[in-house]
Amino acid sequence: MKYLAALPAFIYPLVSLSAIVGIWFAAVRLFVIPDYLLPPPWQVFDLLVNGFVDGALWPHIGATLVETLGGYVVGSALGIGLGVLLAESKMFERFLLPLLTGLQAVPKVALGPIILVWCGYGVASKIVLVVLVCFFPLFINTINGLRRADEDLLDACRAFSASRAFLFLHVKLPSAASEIFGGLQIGISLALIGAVVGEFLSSQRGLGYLVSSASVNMSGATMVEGVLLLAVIGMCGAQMVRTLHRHVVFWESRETRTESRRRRGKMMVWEG
Amino acid sequence: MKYLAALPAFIYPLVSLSAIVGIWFAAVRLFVIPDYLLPPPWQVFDLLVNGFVDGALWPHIGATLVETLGGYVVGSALGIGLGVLLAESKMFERFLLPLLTGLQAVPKVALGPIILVWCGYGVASKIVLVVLVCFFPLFINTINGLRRADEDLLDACRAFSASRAFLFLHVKLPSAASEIFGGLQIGISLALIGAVVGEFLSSQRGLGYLVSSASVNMSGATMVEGVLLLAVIGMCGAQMVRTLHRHVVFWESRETRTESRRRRGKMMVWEG
Amino acid sequence: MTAANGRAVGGPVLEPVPVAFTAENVSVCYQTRKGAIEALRDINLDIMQGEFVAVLGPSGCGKSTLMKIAAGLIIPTSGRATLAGKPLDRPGRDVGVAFQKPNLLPWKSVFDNVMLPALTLGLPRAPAERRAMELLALVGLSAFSANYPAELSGGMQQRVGIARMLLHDPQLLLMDEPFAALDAMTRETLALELQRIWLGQRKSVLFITHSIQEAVFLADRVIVMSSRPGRVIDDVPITLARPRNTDTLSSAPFGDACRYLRGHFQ
Amino acid sequence: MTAANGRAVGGPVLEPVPVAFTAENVSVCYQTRKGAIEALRDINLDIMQGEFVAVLGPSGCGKSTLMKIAAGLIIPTSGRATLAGKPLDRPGRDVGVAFQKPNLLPWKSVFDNVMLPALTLGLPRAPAERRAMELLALVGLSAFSANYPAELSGGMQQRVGIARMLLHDPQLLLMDEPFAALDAMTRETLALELQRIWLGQRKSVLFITHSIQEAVFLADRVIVMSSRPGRVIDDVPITLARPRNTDTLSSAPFGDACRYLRGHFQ
Amino acid sequence: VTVGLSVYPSVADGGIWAVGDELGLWEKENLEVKVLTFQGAGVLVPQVASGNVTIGLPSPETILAAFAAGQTNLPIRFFYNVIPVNTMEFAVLADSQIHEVADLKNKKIGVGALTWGNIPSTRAVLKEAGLKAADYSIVPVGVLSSGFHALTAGEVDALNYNSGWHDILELSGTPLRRIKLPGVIGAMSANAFIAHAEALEKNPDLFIRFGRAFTAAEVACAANVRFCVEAFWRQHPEARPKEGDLPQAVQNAVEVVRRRLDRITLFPDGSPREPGAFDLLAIRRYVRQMALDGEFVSDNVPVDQLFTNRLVADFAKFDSGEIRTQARLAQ
Ligand SMILES: Nc1ncnc2c1ncn2[C@@H]1O[C@H](COP(=O)(O)OP(=O)(O)OP(=O)(O)O)[C@@H](O)[C@H]1O
Ligand SMILES: Nc1ncnc2c1ncn2[C@@H]1O[C@H](COP(=O)(O)OP(=O)(O)OP(=O)(O)O)[C@@H](O)[C@H]1O
Ligand SMILES: [Mg+2]
Ligand SMILES: [Mg+2]
Repeated sequence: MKYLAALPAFIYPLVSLSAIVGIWFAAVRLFVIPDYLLPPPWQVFDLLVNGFVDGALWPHIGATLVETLGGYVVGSALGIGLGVLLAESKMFERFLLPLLTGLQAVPKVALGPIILVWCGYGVASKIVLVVLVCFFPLFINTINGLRRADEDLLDACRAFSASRAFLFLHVKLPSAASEIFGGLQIGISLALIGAVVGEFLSSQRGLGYLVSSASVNMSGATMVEGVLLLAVIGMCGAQMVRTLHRHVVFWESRETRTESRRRRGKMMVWEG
Repeated sequence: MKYLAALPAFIYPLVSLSAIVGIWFAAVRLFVIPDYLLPPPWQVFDLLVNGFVDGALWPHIGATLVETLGGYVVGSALGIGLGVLLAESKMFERFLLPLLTGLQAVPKVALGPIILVWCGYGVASKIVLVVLVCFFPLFINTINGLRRADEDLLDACRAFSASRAFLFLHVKLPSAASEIFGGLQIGISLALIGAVVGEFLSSQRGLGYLVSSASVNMSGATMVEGVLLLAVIGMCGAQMVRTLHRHVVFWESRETRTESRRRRGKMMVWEG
Repeated sequence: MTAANGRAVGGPVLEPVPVAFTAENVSVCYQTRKGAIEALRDINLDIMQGEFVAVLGPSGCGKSTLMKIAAGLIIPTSGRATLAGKPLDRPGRDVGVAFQKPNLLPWKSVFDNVMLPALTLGLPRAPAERRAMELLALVGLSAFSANYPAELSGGMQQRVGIARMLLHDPQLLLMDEPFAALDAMTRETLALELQRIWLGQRKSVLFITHSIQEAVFLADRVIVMSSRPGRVIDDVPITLARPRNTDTLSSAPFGDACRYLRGHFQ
Repeated sequence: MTAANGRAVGGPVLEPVPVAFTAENVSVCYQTRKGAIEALRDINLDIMQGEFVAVLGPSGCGKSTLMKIAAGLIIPTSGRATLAGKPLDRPGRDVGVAFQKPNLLPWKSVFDNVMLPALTLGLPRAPAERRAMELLALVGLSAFSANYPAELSGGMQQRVGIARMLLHDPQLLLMDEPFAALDAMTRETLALELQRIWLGQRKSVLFITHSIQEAVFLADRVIVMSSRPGRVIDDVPITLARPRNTDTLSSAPFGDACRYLRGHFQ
Repeated sequence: VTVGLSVYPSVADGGIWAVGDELGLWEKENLEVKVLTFQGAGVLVPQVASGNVTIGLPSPETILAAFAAGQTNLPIRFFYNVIPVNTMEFAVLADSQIHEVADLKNKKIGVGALTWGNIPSTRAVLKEAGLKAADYSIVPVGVLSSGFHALTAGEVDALNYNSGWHDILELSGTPLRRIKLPGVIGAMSANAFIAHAEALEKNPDLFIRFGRAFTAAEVACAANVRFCVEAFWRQHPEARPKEGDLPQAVQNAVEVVRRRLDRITLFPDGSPREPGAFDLLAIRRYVRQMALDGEFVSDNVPVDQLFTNRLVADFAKFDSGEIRTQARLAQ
């Protein structure tokens, strides 16, 4: 336990990643799975190395990153913003919430043609898609989080004539922070998916383009390559959000610590 | 205010829905939007009425509902279940969390063909897709919620020798309940989208099939019809989750109420 | 009962002393899932400008509810409450409140928690900061100004709440068992400090406590409330000379007043 | 100091009285973002079986920390704590705790909160329910058994915490300022009840309080702690006859003990 | 100009665009060509109709169906017949008992997705062969790999892809038997270039130049198929096979392209087709047949308006010999 705990955090996912590659390796070897269903790992590895060395992968990665990040930022901002409006105003909630929920249930792919006509087939339309998919988790978690602010704390501030803006900024927002970060984490995966779906609809570049054109060209290895890259981008993004979460919402992980030992560490014996 | 507040809740979305239909009507009339982009509302209305009267719509609605609900239930259960495991065990978290995050960032549509191969062309493959998309919001919100349980409350129970199971069931789970419901609400939209994307990939029935075959046939009215039905299903689902949320997590909406007037009601004058 | 205290019961009013807070036939019913709880019934109470009123009453009789009415946080179910003559439809700006629970913001340091009224009321920053440091010294927490509330003991948190209440130098102080979690010495020190502040600036105070001695030691008048639903069952003027000190505690009138009040609780 | 109380200071030990709780050179340092806070330094303390020990000390001196060590919730930074002779590596099953904050579960009714130890310890349901109703009657909350904690006043919540502590009839009671939010009368009633229970079943008690009178009235021994970092600076045996009652309060030895202890806080 | 495809380019059909780039055929006509892929005709056609995309390459079935259903306000025209044959066909394993369309009774037919535009035609063909709707089932099996898997694993009895895809499967080592679609429907042509009706009216020259360059690229491709394949892979490195028997893979790709080019540039008897020309009669017959079989709502389609052979004469006005030489020299 103690030694394990001392390892840097990035070791663990690597271990489980290796396990998966191992299973994959074994599966390809043992069951003679045809290439076009599941290519062997070394093929994909070769492909990745070559792609990075000759630079052919960078434009795809870049395009997907730009779309994802652009849409993520805008979509999250919109989700949080509208969440704030709706949580603060009963009227907004009554009129808008059901509509937004309905809109969210509409598959973005069905809206594709309209989005393409309105936003063109360039980066803009993909960003719009990403915005649409990231929006909802942020929106719901923001409303939900803001609503959970402790009434007693709010009252304490109200007693000092706190304005609505003050209550919002200094009480509700910090109370909701953790839940908003949860939304940001969900959003990052959805943003990537949104970008890829956008690239499926129309594109010349991007990992989504790579994957779907590989599927038409029956290049299983390229498909897996694209999928892997997407997974890695998603993991990095999620890890960044998690780290930020821990630092920003420092007051919620207040496990009491005494100097020499951490309480929870010891307790495990008993809890486990 | 007072009179408005007395109206039943379902009136508000209807009002805003009417507003949207109004704008749609006006847009079609004023800007001469071509049918294939946005058909006029009366066409869609006719189609809906006919579809319900001659019963042609029911199988589609039924298929999508079955896939959505089946996948939603399984996906949410999995998300909550794995969330519990990861929140309770540091080891699980370290090894699994990054992988699950990575998996989540993989567009389900890219996995579509593989899922088809593994799960066949029937309902199963759509349910698998729905499971995959619902999983993540539940998973993240569950972990996040469980982690936020008040350490002092946990300590109070520990002092009475509460077992780990007791702490989980009676303290952590109730603390996380609100956030889990948030995840359920996000999940319901994603489940519908998952079902529809699954139907895009392969199916003979369902609203997704309706929409995509309409898109191929450039039948704008049928497309809008499908999209509308999806939106309505999504709204009903979300409303149900919301109602459940309010009833289950009763202790978090404890606005103090005095008999004749609600405090917040009055305060609005000052806060607004 | 002295003219200085602004009470004008029975005698002719020479100079109308303004009231800080009044409650007229105030009743409060809470709605719960298990039916209504009648917390206060027909409360009538005036606090004059510069008057120090203590409230005693059994647990659950509605003292905190009364204080929340004065703080503008609860609107009575029936009856009327006013602050400095104006109907109480929002929290007053010149009011300081110390709650029964500390109610500190967990994401703000002790210092920032004390600074809260400066932010909400838009006071100039520099003098407020100086005053916050002074108040933290007063309550013995200078060393903890950068710590977070969760790192404090219960009594320390309560003291932060007291410092916060005083930051904007309010005219009316509402204190809900402010010294309950404090040890005897700190309690005495703070009681004397409170008296000093009150004497110096003639603030109005509504002071809820469970300690009869504390009530008698500090107050001009002690209100006694019945158990739920809370009604005012006695209103006892305390005419001990000011400033009161440790000698007061052993004086005969002090003992008499305490004994008289204790009679209500036996 | 009587043999019945199990103290064997100075005299020859006739019969070894088992210890309920010991602390040997216990120190606790809390880690915060602003550096370490030394809460307890080299605490040595024994509580014998059947002994009632009260702890007095200034706010923030580490009393609650000491209690959490006895409750098995904090592991000391250095030193050793034992419960009934066994090292304290987990909360004891025969221990009842009343915290400084009520710490009730907001999603459980008052009754279910009191029933909590029955659930965690797996006690038979029917007798536990009967006892829960008795204890709610004891603390005067029978009418509120179906209400939720948020619908109670501060003092009522504290009383629920006391009832919860007693449900499983534990041998060692750890009480952190249990009566702080209570009015004088309720406080006296509960103190007498506590004494009755203690006399009847000879429980061991660690009782943290800010009231010198309460400490002297209830305890066999009063421990006095210094301000932070908390050390034991006095250990005063109280030899007043049992059962003590309202007459005890006016007896000379009672007054003497109080006066002696007050000396530590001036 | 922006060209929108409705299917991702594969080595079979994508080489033409790459060759056009590499030999400077677009430049020669003073064109700048950007190729985009859209997901199906449903996404693509509105792009052309709204002017976002200059030229689209959908298959005509769905557009005809839309017109037959009264959707007569789509402002688009077909101006270049890219695939003048019906490339859709059935394929079964070589050892299968299925020899003609009628044998598909009580069988499972795999298609890419049920939304594919060719399915109405398939149903019509089956109907003409005497099969009722209840006599067969059409199951979606996805594209390429997953469909091949379904066929070889016996999950479906026949595939209904285009012949190019069947070539790929065949060349990957699975012997197949092809069953061509018979009759009027088999004679229908496939993907063709569309443009906005007004643009075509106002600026026919642009489309003539485009058609000419495209034809030249096709000629160049046919003249040096190997180059055509390599050019495609240069442009789409992700599509280049990287594993297994590489020379064999190249050979296979060349074969796939050659078969396809033969199919679209030559008549079945081997004589050359006129590039881009529509057989309006065949289209009219197709529409009538589809309406008869109940797949189209009516046969009320303005075929003569919708398809135009007006520019066709100009598409071949270039020196094909020079292009061939240029192509043969290219690497
Ligand atoms: N969770 C914690 N993290 C960091 N420091 C803490 C924590 N809990 C207590 N402390 C510090 O330890 C010291 C002792 O705290 P403790 O709560 O034991 O005091 P106490 O004697 O119970 O005080 P009070 O009478 O005010 O309740 C205080 O200085 C406090 O700042
Ligand atoms: N938010 C609430 N919802 C429902 N009932 C409440 C609420 N707050 C208080 N009550 C009820 O109102 C009554 C008075 O409560 P209040 O807190 O005013 O008492 P108190 O005099 O301050 O008691 P204590 O001395 O114990 O703090 C109690 O019986 C309590 O049950
Ligand atoms: Mg109170
Ligand atoms: Mg304490």
